[in-house]
Amino acid sequence: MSLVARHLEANGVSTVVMGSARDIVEECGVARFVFTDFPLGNPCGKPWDQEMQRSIIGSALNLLDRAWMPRTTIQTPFHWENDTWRDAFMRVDDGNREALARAGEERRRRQAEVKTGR
Amino acid sequence: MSLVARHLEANGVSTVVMGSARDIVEECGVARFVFTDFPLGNPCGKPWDQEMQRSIIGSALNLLDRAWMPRTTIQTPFHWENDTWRDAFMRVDDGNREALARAGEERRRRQAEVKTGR
Amino acid sequence: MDGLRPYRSFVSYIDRSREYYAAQGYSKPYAWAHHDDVPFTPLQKPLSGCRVGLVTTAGRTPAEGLIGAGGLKRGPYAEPANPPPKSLFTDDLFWDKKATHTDDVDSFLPVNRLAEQANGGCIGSASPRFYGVPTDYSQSRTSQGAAPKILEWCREDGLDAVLFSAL
Amino acid sequence: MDGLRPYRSFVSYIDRSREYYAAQGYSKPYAWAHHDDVPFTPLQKPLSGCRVGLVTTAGRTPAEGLIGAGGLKRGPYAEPANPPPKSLFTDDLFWDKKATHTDDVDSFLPVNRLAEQANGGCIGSASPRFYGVPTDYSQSRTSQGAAPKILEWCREDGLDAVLFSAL
Repeated sequence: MSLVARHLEANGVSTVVMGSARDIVEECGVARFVFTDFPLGNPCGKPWDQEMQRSIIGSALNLLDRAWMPRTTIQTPFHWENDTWRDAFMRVDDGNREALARAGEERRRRQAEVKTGR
Repeated sequence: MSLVARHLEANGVSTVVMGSARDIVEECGVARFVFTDFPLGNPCGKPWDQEMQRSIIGSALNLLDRAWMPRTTIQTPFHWENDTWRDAFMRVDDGNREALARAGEERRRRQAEVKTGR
Repeated sequence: MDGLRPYRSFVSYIDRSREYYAAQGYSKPYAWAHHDDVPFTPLQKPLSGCRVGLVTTAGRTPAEGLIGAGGLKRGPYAEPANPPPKSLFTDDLFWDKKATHTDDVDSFLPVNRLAEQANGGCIGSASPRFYGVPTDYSQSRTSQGAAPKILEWCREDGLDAVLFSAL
Repeated sequence: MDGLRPYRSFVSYIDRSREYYAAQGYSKPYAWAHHDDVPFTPLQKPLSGCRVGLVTTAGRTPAEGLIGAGGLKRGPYAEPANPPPKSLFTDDLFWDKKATHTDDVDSFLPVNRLAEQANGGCIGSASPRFYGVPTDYSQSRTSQGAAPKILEWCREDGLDAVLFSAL
């Protein structure tokens, strides 16, 4: 996604990336970035919250208009109801370590079966 | 530093923070941030490189003028000569783990001596 | 909440996903694209005269029965923005399925919100189509396949600017 | 350099310092200030009419013999910007002493560069003083002591805006 935005910028089309995976977008490097600090899935505002969605697209259009150099980032002022998602997402701990290892093995076994046509 | 900038913003003085410790500034939250991806020490440009320093202060003044919402960040386009500082700074590995532990113990011992007046 | 924190509040998805897949026994971590320099095109005309488009990482909702039957196409696509899509396919993407949902398309592809901006005169017009680039972990397929295709469609539709949103 | 990276390129100083001090046996990690909301004052007049000041985390160069003798003062201070300081005291601060140096004051406190901007007319004037807030790991001392003091000096000097730089 960020790579496509870069391609457009290099070819004369102005872009804005809206997203919640800050480090991935910043690692790639984009012209303009609107960051909303939400769990992944709703970078343009909470579901059904039209007022918040209007604010976020408004910020993106403002940024389009006003940015004068690449790697310009703004962060919208919104917060999720709580912070539990921060630690919970893709968590690895003693409670799930064995289950994750088994799931990985199982998945590789199935993929190998598909490949060998068994 | 970021806390002082926040106090000024809350009292009617516009501010820009220039820095290289991105995560610390973003964790605190400031109005305007000019990030330069250098080892800590030269957030306003390489020593004796007046042209780079002019560019960075110019970006800071532009940001002062043009930002319309808080948590606006720009990243300057400059790179350090190499990337070795990224892993080297405050590195902990098997080669220095014991030395660090000893240094910590030594320091606490000295501080305790000062406190007890010995 | 305000407070004092010994850990960063912002989730690093690079760290998190690397550790998660390592725990599943995948020893070679995914390598993310890094660029030192970033291309930049200033907006070429006033925003109120610009035609603006949208790009999403979500996929088209597959026809009945196609999921799991090898019929799921993951290449770039263009679809009419009017009538706006009522739902898009996100089941196969990387997002937080415990914390939220994607039932409201405007929460990740603001197609109705962009139409409002055009009606209100903030932008000149919204593109008649929106575009999809379902996440492809092959950077060369993205750069050499999807990117030129999206650019071609943007030119066909006369766009001045594009808003991207990644789930 | 451009490339593919399984780790983030940007150093996390929160992570790095926590792990470094833990390795030294300090079990209680430093807790960083986190704020959900951020105050914002738009610039109140054209930049070319503004008086601008500078704040640094560096300290005044101590008088001969004071270092290590308990004479090192670490509170906020204000000093004349003209003549510009030839050096400032940074030995006790957290910065990368292996990778670089702080011999050029303008690399961390751009006092000569700001004077140029005033001479060139980009800003109205530079503050006659610069201000120092040597890093204090006590957030309450910073918020309740240094912050109001710096604000007071900014008002005395008639500043419209301030550029901060942290080593």
